[in-house]
Amino acid sequence: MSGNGKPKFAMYWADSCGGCEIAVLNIHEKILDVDANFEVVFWPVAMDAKYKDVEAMEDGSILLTLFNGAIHSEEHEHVARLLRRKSKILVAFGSCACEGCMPALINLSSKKDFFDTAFSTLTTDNPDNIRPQTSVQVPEGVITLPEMYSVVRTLDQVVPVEYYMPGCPPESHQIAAVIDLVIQVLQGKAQLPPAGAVIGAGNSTVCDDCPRTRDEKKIKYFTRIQMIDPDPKTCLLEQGILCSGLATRNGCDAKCPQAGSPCIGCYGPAEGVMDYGARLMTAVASVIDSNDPEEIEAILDGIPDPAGQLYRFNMAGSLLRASKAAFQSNGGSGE
Amino acid sequence: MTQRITIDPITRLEGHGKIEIFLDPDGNVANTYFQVPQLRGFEQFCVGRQVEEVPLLTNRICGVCPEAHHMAGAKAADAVYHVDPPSTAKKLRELLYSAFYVTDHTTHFYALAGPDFVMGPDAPVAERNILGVIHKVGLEIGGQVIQCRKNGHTVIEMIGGRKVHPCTSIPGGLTKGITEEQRQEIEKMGRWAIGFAQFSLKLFNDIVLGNKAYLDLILGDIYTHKTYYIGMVDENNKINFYDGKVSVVSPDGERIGKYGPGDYSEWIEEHVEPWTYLKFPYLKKVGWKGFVDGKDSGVYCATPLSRVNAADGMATPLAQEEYEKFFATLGGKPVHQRLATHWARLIELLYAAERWVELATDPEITSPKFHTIPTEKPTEGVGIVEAPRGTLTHHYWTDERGVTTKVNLIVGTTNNYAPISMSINKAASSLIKKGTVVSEGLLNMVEMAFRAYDPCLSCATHSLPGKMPLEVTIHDADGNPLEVLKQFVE
Amino acid sequence: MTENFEPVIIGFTCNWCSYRAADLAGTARVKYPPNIRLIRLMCSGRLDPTFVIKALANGADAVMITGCHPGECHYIEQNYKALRRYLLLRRTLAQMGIEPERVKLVWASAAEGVRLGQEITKLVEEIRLLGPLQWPRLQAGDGHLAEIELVVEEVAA
Amino acid sequence: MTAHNPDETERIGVYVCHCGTNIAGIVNVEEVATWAADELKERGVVVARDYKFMCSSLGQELIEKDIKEEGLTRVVVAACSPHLHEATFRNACGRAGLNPYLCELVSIREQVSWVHTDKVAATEKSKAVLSGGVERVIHHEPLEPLRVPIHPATLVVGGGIAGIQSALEIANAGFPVYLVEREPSIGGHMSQFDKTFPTLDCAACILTPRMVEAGGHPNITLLTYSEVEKVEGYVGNFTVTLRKKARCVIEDLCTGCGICQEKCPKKVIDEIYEAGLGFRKAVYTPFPQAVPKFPVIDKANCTYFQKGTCKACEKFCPTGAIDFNQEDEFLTFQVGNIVLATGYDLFDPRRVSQYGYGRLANVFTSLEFERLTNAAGPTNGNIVLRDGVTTPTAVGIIHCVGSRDRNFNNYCSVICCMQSLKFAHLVHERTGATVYNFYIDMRTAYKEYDEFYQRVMEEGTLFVRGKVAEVTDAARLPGEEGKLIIQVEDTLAGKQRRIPVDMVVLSAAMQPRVDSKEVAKLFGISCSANGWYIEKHPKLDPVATMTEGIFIVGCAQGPKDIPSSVAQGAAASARVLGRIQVGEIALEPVRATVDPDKCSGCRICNNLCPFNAILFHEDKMVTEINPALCQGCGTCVAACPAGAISGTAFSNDQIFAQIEGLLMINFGLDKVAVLG
Repeated sequence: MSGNGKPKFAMYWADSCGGCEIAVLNIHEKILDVDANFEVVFWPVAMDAKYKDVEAMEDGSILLTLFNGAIHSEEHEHVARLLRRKSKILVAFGSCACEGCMPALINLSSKKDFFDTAFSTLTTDNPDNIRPQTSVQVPEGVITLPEMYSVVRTLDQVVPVEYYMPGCPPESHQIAAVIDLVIQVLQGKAQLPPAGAVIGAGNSTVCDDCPRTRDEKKIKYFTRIQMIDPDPKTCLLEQGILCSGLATRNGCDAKCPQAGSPCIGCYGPAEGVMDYGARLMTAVASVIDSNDPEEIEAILDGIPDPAGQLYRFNMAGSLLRASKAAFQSNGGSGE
Repeated sequence: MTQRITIDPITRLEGHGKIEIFLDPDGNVANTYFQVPQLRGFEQFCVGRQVEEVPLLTNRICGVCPEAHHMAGAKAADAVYHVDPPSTAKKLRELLYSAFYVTDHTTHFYALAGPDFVMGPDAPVAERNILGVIHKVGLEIGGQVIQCRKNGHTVIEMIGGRKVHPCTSIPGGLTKGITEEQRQEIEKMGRWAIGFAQFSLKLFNDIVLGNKAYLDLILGDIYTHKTYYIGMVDENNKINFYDGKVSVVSPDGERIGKYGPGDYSEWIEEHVEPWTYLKFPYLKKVGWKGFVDGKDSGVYCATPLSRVNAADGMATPLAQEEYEKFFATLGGKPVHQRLATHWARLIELLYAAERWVELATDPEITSPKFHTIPTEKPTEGVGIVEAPRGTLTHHYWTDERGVTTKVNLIVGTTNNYAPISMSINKAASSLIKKGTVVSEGLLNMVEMAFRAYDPCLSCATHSLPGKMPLEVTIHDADGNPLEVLKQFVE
Repeated sequence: MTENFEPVIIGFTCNWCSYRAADLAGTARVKYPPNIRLIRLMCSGRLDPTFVIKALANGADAVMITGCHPGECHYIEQNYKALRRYLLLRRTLAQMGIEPERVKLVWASAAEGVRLGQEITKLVEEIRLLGPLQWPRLQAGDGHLAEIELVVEEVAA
Repeated sequence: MTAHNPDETERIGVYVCHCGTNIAGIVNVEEVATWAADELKERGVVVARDYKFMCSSLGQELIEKDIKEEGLTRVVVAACSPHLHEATFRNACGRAGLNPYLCELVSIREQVSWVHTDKVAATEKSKAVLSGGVERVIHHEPLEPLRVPIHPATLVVGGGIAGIQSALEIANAGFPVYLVEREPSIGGHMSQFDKTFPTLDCAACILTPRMVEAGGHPNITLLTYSEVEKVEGYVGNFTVTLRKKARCVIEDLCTGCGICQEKCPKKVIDEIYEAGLGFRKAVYTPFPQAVPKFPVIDKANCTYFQKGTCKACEKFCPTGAIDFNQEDEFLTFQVGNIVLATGYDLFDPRRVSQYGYGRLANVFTSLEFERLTNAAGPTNGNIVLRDGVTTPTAVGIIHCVGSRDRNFNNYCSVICCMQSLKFAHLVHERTGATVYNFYIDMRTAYKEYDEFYQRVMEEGTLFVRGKVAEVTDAARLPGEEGKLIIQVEDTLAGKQRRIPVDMVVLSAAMQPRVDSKEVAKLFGISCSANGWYIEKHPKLDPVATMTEGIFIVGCAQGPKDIPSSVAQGAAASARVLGRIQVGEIALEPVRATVDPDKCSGCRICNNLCPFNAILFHEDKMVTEINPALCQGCGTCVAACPAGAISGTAFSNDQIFAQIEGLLMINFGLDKVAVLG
């Protein structure tokens, strides 16, 4: 892929799992369009390229950067700022970059707790309670480890972002569509959406695409997906399963509910929503079929992990962003 | 005069590492430290969740092999509820898993490891990638690689609900089954996959085994370690990815035992070093003796190579042939040369494809009985599968509501942390000699040491996160960095 | 700063009962501490948990939600919806490390000016003991849109 | 989302009121005004003034002048409670050509100066409150009140005296009325009575003329033997669908001669009108004065419908008005207002088993007794025991049966005391028997009621204060054989009594209709815990409901006597007529609306509206809110998981902005918050 003046394309992963990369590879033949229309200058998972090459580039010389992964360390933050400088269009790509995704549930814990947990598991042989240190004397000299943030942040909590592309990972057909759009824009055949827009998704919620039949909601109890064999034609929430489809932006074609599994909310909040978890919370609570505080509490016992279930993907992107414990230990050491 | 060596992100493996190399007064390698510099905390934030969600959460440990985590998680969750899924559910899961193996091994060979061989370690940076491979081996073949991935993900989506991060495995089975139409399509793709696997083995045969330089590289000593090997086998001690017992063989190839999920903690223990966030698993019975190989060191390896070493053969005919050819060519069991892992991986690719077809033609596979509702009180459970990058163990404890109170994960790549470190040390020692001019290609050889294990640090980082760029710092005999290298310049 | 710590409390009131109770407290010259700032809603049923969360995230030390007594809702039964949301909200905030005392639900009829005053006084005292919440505010990442639009125009052009 | 003046285009005027010393005594008003002028400049405040009395005409002119000269686009007044002067300042803005809803009134009197003593803190809080108002008003939008035309026709449901009264008032004013009654005839419970307290005039004599007038009124469409099936729409134009049950009698041909009833061979116990004491035929009119006069065939008991033969009525009908094939008809019509006069049910005294009703033959309910005393009743007005011949020598009347009783109804049924006195008088007058009244308290409020109580006492009726423990036929003492013994603690004499009588009358409670809850749902109104319909305001608006255009009168709203029922019927009519006269109604534009593009049809909101304002379109799979039915509570807005529902005048943006504004001032500690 030689340059010959093609617009430059970059993709980077910060605190992520690599699923976004796989989703991009899953556009299959379309990947060749990318090759044809762009000069891929930086894409660690797929090609050799070095930071220094990127740093050498002129500011704003990369047309399109898909940034996936949340900001969990100094290094992530650095690359985020670097790519912000170098890119004309920076896209928060995937749930982690948009809203923190599941790994941001670590924002519920103090740093000490998660260090202690990691280094005292059943199979850990650690009689001296060793914790990794940011600076360690080894026989040959001193080596260091980077300090970690105890609060995972979304990309736009660190740098401004032109577009948001939600999903864990974004659905490949949506990625293909966005790439088509950009190519069209390059050919002057289309306009870019307004800055700040969410792309590669709908502007309603998953229910809009869910084929299950829905009725008025009256919740007498919540149950768990393994505890019933739900009717495949009926709304899961009406069967007592806390399905997040209600509050979750559409764009995935309601894949999980169609596979008999409740929506877990990876496409994040719907257009203009300020706090995803609060929307889901208010919706399900409103239709609890009781006016008696005790009975309501009893019904709510069916939601054993509200923070985890309501903010599964959105913790970092929520209004509160993290628990008190996490904030208090932010920047502190694991000791 | 000072040497300056920089490798930015170790590319083409899922995750990054950081290497410290210390030289002795003669400028030869005194010691190396391979650091994994982040902690992600899955074992922490998987606690307090509904246990059926943990197989979804742990999916997000790694987007490259979420299927492995989903399966290990689902099996652990079954165990937590003491529920035995209907055989259809188990077969569907294994079918999904076989299709995943085909996809994953293909991706690794063509996109990650392939470039080293197909393009050659000294090829220009810009060409050492999958597109380069496609350009070299021809678009039509590139098309096949893409087709193979496409098929795999089609099957994964049919059974798992989604292409990436499947969502259908729940305690007691699955949330859906497949129709006869789907089964036929799956069977068709499976048969195609067998052909593709055979083609890939041929390609390897022509390009690698046919090329003396490469063969020497493999048979050479650079990456060789005589360690223990583990891998999951069925009741006939043939390789199985989804279920069975973990077979453990010694450096001289003798099977010292097999353990089931319940006993993993009898066999595996993890060592902690203060200079890295990743722990070093080893065989408890042998003990931790440091970064050394041999019978007395508990260091073991869990990779495709380990699996062929730990098993007595393959459960499918075509793969069995290749299995025999493999050991014949490399001079009998066990094979200790790490680069042979790539070959072993292709043999597994073929097995996975054959297993895919076996399951797709199983009369039970379309049965609507794909879930058993748990009736027992949830307590504790372990699930083990063979992830492409090593044996994957999930262990969950819950309260009576089925909410997790404790989680322990020993992830594919983590198993190989010690051997990887040893390989790097070896590679560095043999490649960095006094006065050696270090070229891109040479450093790529260091990376090849990694890629032999196909280490997935995002997996490994279940206890330490995502990707860090590789940073090599070379220190002089006094431990002072010859050059302090940051992975980025402010 | 905790010794002279003055909690800031946001109160959400129902137009028909508690807001009128606050008016009544005024006309009756009932005295309560100035730490509370009221927002008028038409009904406690309008109470979106987002309001509470936003108030806490924006620096409030506590939130008081008020509505008509059960069975007396001006809109028949909407205050029960507020109750249901409140109970789930409280459980969620607890997991975030926010003490349940910081979000209080009070039923107050238009006649209960005195009681409302007492409830406010009580809450202020409780929060004084509890200390400030001072939720960390987001510092970076927002307010750059103007600059971004320029960039986009460049590309589009 | 940011609280800052979106595009800095708004020009905001801030006005801080001294309210004499009411505010200025505690709050440093000048400081607040100057602060607003300086600190809130970049948030769009162009004028900030303080003034002695903003609500005075001079104060209002100040605002109007600035709107004109400074080109204000928003106004914030910091003064008293919006409940006092919101309208005042909105109108001021309106006069100056600024949409009234672009004005926000924040309270620094009721909520600051009157309740706080620390001047510094009060002043700081005033700034915060003002800041909240400024942030909020930026997000206000111009609104117009919702104007709805009123259809001149009215639906009155229930043909009892309350409904009849209501219908006649409206009809006489010249407007069309649909009067709907479930039974074959209008008249309601009153038509079953003989005398009415306290004047003892004959119920039929005063009721029948009204029934006839209603029956023949040119403006009244009388629809008896009919029930409302469906109500759609909202105040001004409801669409009512009604089921007219098959009478099997062709009304155009029937002359009401009554021959069919004579000839009909099938006798049926009349549970409704005769309270089970008398008989009717299978083809019948409930009572002689029935309006309309046409009979109905009771299919469940008609020999032809049950056995397929007979048709006696058809044979003998001189006009051939019998039509066995008649089927239920459905009528649909428009009305602007609806009056519910659905009345009450009588408490079933069987539930108080210790009183023996249903077990002891000579224990009667109040309604049974009404029939016994009625000259047109089964005994032609003779008060006799169940055997139909024996005249009682001693009668016990028990009050509060099922009323004022935790086990049944905690409320007082209002009429029982007077009704029991009336019974006592009638027994006395007609049999000379000894009469006992067993009461908890005598409640004889209202004109001439207590006088009647005196009179009955003078007539020699005996009053025992105490709740009757038991009515039994188990004789223990001499003289009790063959009698009903009433066991009671006489709380005045402070001793237990056993009083033998021949007849016991139970003054049973009034209860809401069994189907009152379904009917409430049908019309989108609500029931109290007891099941009585809830009025808009118990004192100031007793006949209206929270649902515009729906009124409740008579016992549907709670137990009451005939005069009150009639008064309510008339009162509701006055309200309805007022509406019709004006021709339209203006509704506050505080409403919820659904963005159909964002709505995913999840149906969370569908069940949340007690006013039936939310409807779901199965075809488009989206939800819609009917603005005229919406009362603006905002519950659905707060519940929508997609954020697809927005509420005017209380939008999310407005409230978020107000929260931010309120929190910008923090008692001097970190002055202006960083906004997230």
